[in-house]
Formats: sequence, C-alpha cells, structure tokens
Amino acid sequence: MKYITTINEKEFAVDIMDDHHVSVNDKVFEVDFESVSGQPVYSMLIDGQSYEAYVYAGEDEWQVLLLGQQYPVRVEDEREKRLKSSIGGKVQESGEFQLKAPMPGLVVAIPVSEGQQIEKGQVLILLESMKMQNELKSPRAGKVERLKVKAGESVEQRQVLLSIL
Amino acid sequence: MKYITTINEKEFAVDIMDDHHVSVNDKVFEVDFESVSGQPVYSMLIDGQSYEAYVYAGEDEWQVLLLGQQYPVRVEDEREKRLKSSIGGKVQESGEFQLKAPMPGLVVAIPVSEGQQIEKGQVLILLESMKMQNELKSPRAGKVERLKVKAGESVEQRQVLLSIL
Amino acid sequence: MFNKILVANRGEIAVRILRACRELGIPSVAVYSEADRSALHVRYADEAYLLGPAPSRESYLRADKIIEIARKCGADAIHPGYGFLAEREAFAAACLEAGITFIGPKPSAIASMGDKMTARNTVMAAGVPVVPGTEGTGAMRDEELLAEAPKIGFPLLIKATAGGGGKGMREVTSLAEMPALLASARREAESSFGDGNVYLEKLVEGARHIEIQILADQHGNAIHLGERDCSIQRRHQKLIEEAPSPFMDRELRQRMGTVAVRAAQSVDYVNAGTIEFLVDKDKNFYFLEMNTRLQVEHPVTEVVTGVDIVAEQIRIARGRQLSYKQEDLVIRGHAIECRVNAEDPYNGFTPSTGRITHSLLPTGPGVRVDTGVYPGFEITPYYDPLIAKLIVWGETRGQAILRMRRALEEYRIVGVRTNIPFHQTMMDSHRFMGGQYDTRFVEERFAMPEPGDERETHHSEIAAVFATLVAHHATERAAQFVMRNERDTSNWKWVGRWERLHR
Amino acid sequence: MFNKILVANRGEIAVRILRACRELGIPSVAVYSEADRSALHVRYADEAYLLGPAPSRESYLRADKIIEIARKCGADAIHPGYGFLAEREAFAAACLEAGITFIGPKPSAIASMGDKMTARNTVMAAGVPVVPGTEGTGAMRDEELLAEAPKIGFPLLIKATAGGGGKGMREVTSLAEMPALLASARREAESSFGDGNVYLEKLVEGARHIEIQILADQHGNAIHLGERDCSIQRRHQKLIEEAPSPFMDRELRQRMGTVAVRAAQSVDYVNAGTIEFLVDKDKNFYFLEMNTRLQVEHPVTEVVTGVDIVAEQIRIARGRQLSYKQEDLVIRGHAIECRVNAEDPYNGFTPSTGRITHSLLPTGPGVRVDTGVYPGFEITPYYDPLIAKLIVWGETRGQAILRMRRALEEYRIVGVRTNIPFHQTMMDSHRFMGGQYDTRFVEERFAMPEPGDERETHHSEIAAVFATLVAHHATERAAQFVMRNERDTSNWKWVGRWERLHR
Repeated sequence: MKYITTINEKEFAVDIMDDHHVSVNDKVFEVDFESVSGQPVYSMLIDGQSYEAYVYAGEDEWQVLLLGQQYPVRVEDEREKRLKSSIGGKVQESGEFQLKAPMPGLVVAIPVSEGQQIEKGQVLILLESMKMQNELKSPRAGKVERLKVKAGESVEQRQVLLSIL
Repeated sequence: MKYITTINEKEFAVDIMDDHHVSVNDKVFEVDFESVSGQPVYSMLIDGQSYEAYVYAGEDEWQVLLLGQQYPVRVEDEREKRLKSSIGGKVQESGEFQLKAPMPGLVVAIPVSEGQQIEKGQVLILLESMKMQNELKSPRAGKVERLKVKAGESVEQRQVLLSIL
Repeated sequence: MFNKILVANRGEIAVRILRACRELGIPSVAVYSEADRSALHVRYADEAYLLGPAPSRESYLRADKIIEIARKCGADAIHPGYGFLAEREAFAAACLEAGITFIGPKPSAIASMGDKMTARNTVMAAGVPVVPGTEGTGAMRDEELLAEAPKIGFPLLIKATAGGGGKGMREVTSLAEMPALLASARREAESSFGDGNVYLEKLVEGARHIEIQILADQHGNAIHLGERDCSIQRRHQKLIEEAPSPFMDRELRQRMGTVAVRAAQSVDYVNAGTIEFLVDKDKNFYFLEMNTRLQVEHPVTEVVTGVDIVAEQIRIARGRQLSYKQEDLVIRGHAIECRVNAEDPYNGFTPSTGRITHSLLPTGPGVRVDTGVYPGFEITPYYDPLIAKLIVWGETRGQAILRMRRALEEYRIVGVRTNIPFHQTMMDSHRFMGGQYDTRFVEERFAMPEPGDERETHHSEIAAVFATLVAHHATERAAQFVMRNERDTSNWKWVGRWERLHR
Repeated sequence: MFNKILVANRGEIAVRILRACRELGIPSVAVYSEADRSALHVRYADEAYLLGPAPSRESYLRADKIIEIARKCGADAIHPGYGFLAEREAFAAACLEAGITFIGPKPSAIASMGDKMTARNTVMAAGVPVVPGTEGTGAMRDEELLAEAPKIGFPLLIKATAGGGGKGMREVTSLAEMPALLASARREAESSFGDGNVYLEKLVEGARHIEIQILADQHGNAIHLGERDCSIQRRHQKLIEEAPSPFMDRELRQRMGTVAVRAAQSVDYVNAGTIEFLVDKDKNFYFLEMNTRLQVEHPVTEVVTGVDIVAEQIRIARGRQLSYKQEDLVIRGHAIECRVNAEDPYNGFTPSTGRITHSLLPTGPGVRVDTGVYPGFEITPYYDPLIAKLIVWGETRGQAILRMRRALEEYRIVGVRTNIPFHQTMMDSHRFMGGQYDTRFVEERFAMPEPGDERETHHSEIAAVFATLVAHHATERAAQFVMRNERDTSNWKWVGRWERLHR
C-alpha cells in the first residue's frame, strides 16, 4: 500500500510492502513495529535501530513525538492525494477566523467588543489557566463578530470564543 | 443491602445502607469508596481513615490485599447464605481431588504412575517454573487416576494434571 | 513527637511531606478539593478530609476549614508546603491561637519577609546588599510609580508586593509601555494573592539567580546548606535548578552563606527558609527576597548534602536542636532538577490538561522523581502545571548532565503535553553545559530546535514511517471493524484511534 | 571509548547496563528472545536484535548467535550482566577470539573461580580460609560422596560444581536422606547449568553471608568497596541485602577487605568481582566462592560509596586506571535492597506469572528502583522471578529501614503476586531491626503474620468492607448491564470483574 507522507512541506513516498518491509522513497527497510501495552506508544525496530514514538491523531494531522521532537505528519494514500490536488488547495480556507480556547480556563477580561475593528496581534481575550494569564491575540486584522463568552466565564478547550471577519 | 462476609471463619454482618454509609455488625461508618484509574485498586475513606486495597476475584472467594496482608473473603447476601446452609455444607465436597498446576511450567518428572496407591504428602509431580523445581504433593492418601500429562510437557496455570481417588 | 500532622497542600509537595511523616512514624492527614479525590496525596495519607470545590479559594485557601479539620481529627501540627497558605502570616497566627504547631517560622517573620519592602529595609539594616528600587513607602499609586521609574532607570521590573513565583511580575523597558503593564500586573497580583499592590525594582542585567538554603532552630542555631542556582527561568518561573552553582566558588559561597544567615537572624527566623540573591557577572550579589517556607527545588540540596530538609523542619518545629553544625555539612557531587510541567514547549508553553493514560518514570542510579500524579490521574486547569520534579545526582556536573539526559529520554508521559523536550534541548545546549547562562538565557538566547539539520532529516524520515504505519493500521482495523469482527478485542483500541483521527 | 556495546542479558540488569552506556555516550545494542520483544531493554537500547525462542537455551544462552550479532552490528564490546553467559569461560574466550572485548575478567580467572573446587584450592594457597568440604578431586560419584559425608559431619550442603544462586543446592541432615537429595540436586544442576556434578561442604551454623565487592584494573590496582550483608535468604536465594553490615566493625571490614583483594589477585583478577564469605558468630570468616561478574545487589554498594560500578567496569575494560584509590572510598550512610520477586509469599513463594496491569513505583527521597518491567508487560515463566530491586538510602540504618517500609507501602503492582508483603513483614520484625539474623533466619525463625491480633482484627474488618462493596457494585453493575445500559462505559470494567468472578 503506497502513501504520500508529508512533514513540514517535505514529502516521503512510503510503501508498506508487507508486515516486515517498508520502503521510503524506494529505499527498503526491514521493520518490526508494535504498540506498547495497548497505548499509542509504538516501538519500531527499523534495520535493527530501536525507536519509540508516541503517535496520536491531532486536529487534521498525525502528531509524532520522537526523541523529544514533535512532528506534525500528514498521511495520504496516493488516490486521496491526487483527488485533493485536482480540487486544489485546502478546503479549510474561509473568510472567517474562529478564535478557540487553546486550553480550558477562566475568561478574565475581553478588551474588545462586538463589531469592533481590530488589528493583527491585538489582544482579544485574557484567559487564566493554571494560575497564568494568557493573552489570546488576533492572527489578522478584521472585525469582531459573534462574541460567545463573558468575562468570569469558564471555557472548555477548543470552545469557540469569538469570530473575526 | 445486607451481606454476610466471612474472613477465615470470622463473620461480619455488612449492610450497605446508601452510597456513603455502611454498617458492620450494626456499627455505622461514613464511607467514600472509589476505584483508582479504572483498576481493581480501590481507595476508601472510612470515617476519614484513608485505606487502599487491591481487590480481585479468586477461585471462589474475593482476594483483598490490604497493607501487605492478603485476606480471602467470602461475600454472600443473606438469602444466598440461608439457601446454602439449608443444603448443608460446601457443594465442592467430592471424593475426587484434582491436582492442578499452581503455575505455568515444565513437567520435569512424574514419580508416580496411574493406578498407584499413594500416601498423603507423597510427591506426585515435579514442575519447573522460573528455574526452580517445585514438588507437587498429594493432600491425602488415595489412588492415582487420570494422569493427563507426560514428563517434558509444558502446562498452563490451573491445568489439571491428574486426579486422586 | 507530634501525634498527627496535617498537610495543608496538594500535588508533589503534599506527597513529599507525607513521606517524611511516614518515615518519622507520625500519622498524617491530607486535605483535598473535589478535583483531587483520587490524587496521590489522598491515597498515601493515613486520613483524608474534603475541603470543598476545585478552585483554591474554596478549598486549599480555606484556612478556617483546615484548622477546623485539624481540631476535629486531633492533628497537633500543620505543614503548609509551598504556595497556598505557606506564607500567610494570618494562617500561621491562627494555627498558634488554635494551639496547633505551624511547621514554619513565626508569624512575625513571615510578615516582615512577606512584605517585600519591609524585607528590604530589614535586611539592609542588617547590612545585606539589596537591588535598587522603590523604598518601603507601602502601597503606591500608578502616578507615583511612573514618577519613580525614571530615577531607578530602565529596564526595570514591576513586582507584586504580596507576590512570588513571578506572578504579577512585569518587565518594563520604557515609560511609554508602563501604564498598560502596571494594569495587568495589578490584575494578576489581585487574582493570585488578593492584593493588587506592586513596587518597582531595577533589573540587574546578566544576573544569575542564586539562593541559599538555611535552617534555624528555636535555640538560636542557624546554618546554611549551600546554594542553588535557579537562573534557568522563563517568565520568572524557575525551570531548572542545580547545586552547587557552576558559577560559584568556595569563597563566594562562604560570604553569601554568612550574609544569608545574618538576613535570617535579622527576623529571628526559625525553621527552613531560603534567601534569594541576584548575582551579577562581577559576583556582586543583591538580596532579592526571602522565601519563608520549603522551596520547590529543595531536593537538589538534599541530594548533595544528604540532609532530609522536611524531616529537619518537623524536628525543628518540635523544639529539637538542629541535627547538624555548619562544619558537619559536606557537599558531595552535583545535583540538577528539571521541573516537568504540563506545558507544550512547541506551542508557547501553553498549559496542557487531560488524563495521563500512560506513564513510565525514569529510575535507576542517581535518579529521584518527586511527583503527585500517576497513570489514570487527570491534570485539571485549577492548579499549577508542575507534574513532577526530576532530580539527578552525579559525581561531577558533567555526569549529572549526562544522567539527566538519560533520565529525560526514559521519561514517558502520554495524555498531556509536557516540557520534557525543552529540558532535553537545554541539556544539549553548549551554553548550559558550559554553565554560561543567566536569568534571561531562556527568553533571549534559547530556542527549540528547528527541523532541517542532518540528524533532524533522518529523524523526520523515521517519524514519517511511524505515522504511516499507524495510519495504515488504523484504516485496516477500521475496515475489519466494519466487518463486525468483534472477537478481536484489540479492534476496540484501534477503533478508538480511528474515531479520534476523524473527529 | 568503545564504538558500541552489546548487552548479552535481559530484565533489570540489561536496563541497568544500557543506562550506563547511555550515560557514557556509548551506543548500545540489546538482544532479545521472542518473549521479550516489548521488554524494557529492547525499548531503551539504540539497537535490538532477535536471538530466538523464549527458552534461554535457544536465546540468551546462544553464545554463537550473540557474537555473530555483535560482529554484524559492529559492537566492539559485550557486557554479560549476571547469570546466562556471565560466568562461562568459553564465552569470554570466544569474545576475545572474535576481537570483541568481554567486559569482565580473563577467561582463566573465570575458569579457576568458576569451578568451586579449583577456587577453594587457589585461595587456600593464597592463605584465605575456606569452609571444610570435599577437596578438589573433581567429579565424584554418589558412593564416594556418601563415604565422604560422615567425615565432614552433618548438617552439610550438596552444591553444584558449576552452580550459583542456590541452584542444584541441597541441605543434608542425615546420611539416610542423602541419596534422594543427591539425585534431585544433580537433576536441578543438570537442567540449570548443563552439568550435574556436585560437591559437599560443611554447613556453618548461625552463619552470616557477607560479601566484599572488589574492583581491579589491568594495571595491577585492586581495591575493595566494603561489604554487603546478604544473610536474608530463602532456599539459598538472597532476598534482602544491606551495606554496611550491622554485624561488621571497621577492623573486621579491613581484614576481610584485604583478604578479598588477595583472593582476587591470586587469579590476577581484572574488572568487578565479589568474594562471598560465611562469617560465624565469633567473626571467623570462611571463603565461600567468588562471583566473577556484576552482582544483583551491586546497587547497595553504589549508593553508600557513590561509585557507579557498571561505568567503572566499562572504563576498566577499556584499559583505564581505576578512578579510585582505596583511601578515596568513604562509606556514607546505610543502604538496603529488597528483591521484589513475582512470588506469592502466602503460597509457599510459588512463582506468579501474568500481565502487570497497574503499577506505581515508590519514588521520592533516598529511593532507587532498578526494574525491567512496566505496566502492560507480561511476566512469563521462562526467566527468573526478579521483577524489581528496591533500594533505599538513609543516613542511619534505622532511617533506611523506615524509608524502606515507606517505599514498600507505596509500591503497587497489580496483575502478578509479589513478595512485597514478605519484605514488609521483615522490615517490621524486631530481629531484623536489631540486625540479629543469620542465613537460616527466614527458614527457621520467620513467618508471615497470622490474622488474629489487635491490628489484624481491625484490618480484616476493613478488608470485609472492601470486598463487600466491590461484590455489591459488581452485582449491581451486572444487573444494569443486563438492562443494556450501554452508555455508561464504566459498566465494561465492572462486567469484566463480574465475569472473572464467575469464571
């Protein structure tokens, strides 16, 4: 089974040949791969080299934590890949930016108000979590819309707080 | 719900009154009980005293490992209990004794043969496990029957090896 | 001995103190919030009582409830740990009134050292050098502070009067940005300590944060246990501490030690305490503040001196004499501590919460772990992000660094992000190995590795294979699942992942 | 330095050695049997290669395969650990022929110390006292041994010529029972070492097992690192070791140390080794045997001396000089090691196997754990039952015992039975606390606590409540389950238990 695997723009043609052989860009490796105690922790012996990684599904990519380094990885089988490119570009692209809470916490202050025009980098919300104040800034200029929270409110991780249009 | 709980012949009348109250022989305790991280490890706060135990189902009793002490516990609700006593005595009682492997291992030698008359304490089977030789002895006098294994054979834990009649 | 000690804290430090109680054969009492019912300190204590809901204000800061519980269960001593009520004069006083021994200094000492300005004046009077800053004129309004700032000169720091641990602290490089920073500092101070007062202090550049551990008994004996170098900080939060300091020499250690003891004596200090200094590149040192409690980083001192500081605190509180004289103390080898926080170093160190599903602690020679968590435990957003302290000992600093690398590589935590990669990068950094760092190092000269170099390219290839194999299996298993192959229980696992992948 | 070290072992000792390699910056290679694919030593090594099926004969004893793998992967040194090939002269020789450094003594030293009788004669010649027994007349037939026995006198021991660790060892109290015991001893020796030869040795009564750790380099320097008391044994298997020995005094330590070094020099010993002595109540000591390898219990010596014995082994093998002189060595505090075995102390210490589902390691001040297992790992019947070594350090022996109690209480292992309760009982025993024990203590004077006493009755009440609550919930949940209330996932857990209960 052939896959196109991408790590920060770098593409790898990975072919899973059988249970013990994998080729990367046509270079063949002997592989012994298994999950450790049913956890998303994997041990891989690749040509004898012993590696262990924590692999889990992120928002829309796989996240691989290997030797203290974190790699966001996109895995697509060739068909998918072709399909995508024919459509062209990411679908996620859209005029609206939704500010989501990066962590659970308490909304301490909202220095902006609905309908307000704001600049890139401007602080939208002050969120307190684990006793630290975190300033959530706007990734771009725009207009504040759909303000969904009030100061003093607790929010869940990834909860939508407001939108920028 | 009322139970009769027995630990080496000693009986306790345990009444689970509600989620936070239990009485033992009519003495009432305030109890906060919960499983730790979904394991058979339990934390119990009983009148403020913090105890932790590993509780699991043994052959026909519950096993409780508490503060380094192991307690085999029989728990019966009153109805069951009355039922049993009416039948009278353990049902398990029977003329046949089945020798089961106390652990997985390798049968090294079988000093007895089928049909042989043996005495209490006589060695029936030599089982090697974790590099130690273990002598499995007969709990009573009798006749060796249904010899189910051969020397050199590997056996599973609790596998029946032979019977004494 | 005490009949029973109540530990008014949570997490790793509560566990640390419970261990000391157990080793001294003293029954221990834990208190906990609703979020902490199955926390390790509740599991390890002899007794445990509920304080209230998760927020600290309604649980671990409820002095009244804690004292009431101590009374009810017959605890005759309370150990406050660090944070929460540890440096509240009122709490220490309330304990005394209730006839309960507060394992720490007298309320008066907490008071005079707790208010940074009083502290400065007290130690200055005792001839201890301090960092230039606004004098002890109590609470100042913004206008006054803005007026004072230029006299001190920029860069300078805004610090919370009641503060500590970098909370309510802001750095100011120009008068222009000062008003905004004053506001946020006051806000954070208010929410952290219930006191919005702040003061100004000159920022000593190229400074190292070096602190001296002291022990003092009720009989007038006071000794120091040498220094800890805590210069590896981020946003004024300590991340790595070591003892001895690679920057230190015997002569300076002696001078600072003597000064530290003098500072402590200036407030008749009793029990364990720490004097924090800033040391500039010319080895001039300035008194920063005194922490009138056990420090997070106390283990590095324990490891090199062999002194059990918590056990010693308890003995002192009982009125015993110190078990050591200054000359008894020998520093053996080198110790390093890494604070493992639930923070994502690849994401601006944002806090990470969730259930720890899998965890493997580093063990073996020269490794100590102080932690309050275990697999299955949930990291909540209510408390600070410290989940473990990893401490190593080595005969030399070099050996300690190599051992720390080994230990960090062994450490596995699945379920929350941690800053372990940060520590690994630090242990590989030449400046850290050379001991060439100051308190600004992390913010100004340090960066997480970028992909691209030799080693990296090879590893990203490996990462690609990992991800592809996992994705491949996930798809295959999911397919099987659709075929209702329910015998194979491992499916459930895979399906779980499959679903996560597509949520 | 070596380019790469292959570790020809498994379990905790393989992990211990891999850690040393990592800390010295030397790439490491693990070898494993089919049963050990996900063992910790495979996870921690830089490289790992399969040896063969689970049985040792087909995997960890395959000297040929191991050397072939070392050649293929470019390992220029092999560390044998203990057991398996560690004391096989042929293997050490084969390594040399293959141009691979064997991290241990010369084959000749292994040979002369490996054969117990040659060993006795060699050290006797060097003036080291030995226990009376059958002289070095090589392999003896049963008749000869039966004839010799009365001359030595009963009780006496039958020991495997190629043996160690109590395997193939039997105790004989009368001539009558001797033939049967000879047979079983030879059988066990045969199956353990592939050599059924045995010899006789007088049983020294009231004896303590005290051993001296020595280090010798290739330049003729040899030192001793003091003693370990290993008298707490069962069936001649060590269970608890401590350093220093409570029975020891400086003068005796010096004498035994000197004799030990002399014994080692009598075979030009190089690298780390241990001389085992029996010491009677009058402090007469007799040479027992020399273990020409790393000992299981080496950590207690590491903890009190600060010497990393494994790192030192590697340096010595590279031809470096010892890093220490005899006078450099200072013994600091006291260390105790408990061997945590997968054995059920309530069931005649029968081995217990299965998957470790949940485990919590003791950590914190003064605690070290050396282990090769982790939650999710399966304990198989193929190898020895040692799953972890729990080592504690204390300023005094008393503190060490209290700390060990604390650590044992913290230790949680679910899935297999362990002998932790045995260790807890031992730490509570007055004779152990008083240091009043000999090698027969466990078998003759020691018993697991019987229910009945004060404390016990209270605890059985608690146990009753635990069991009743679990049973109660199990029934209730099962009922719910029947009602197909599938939303509540926790049901699954409960049902699992319910099924186990009724299997």
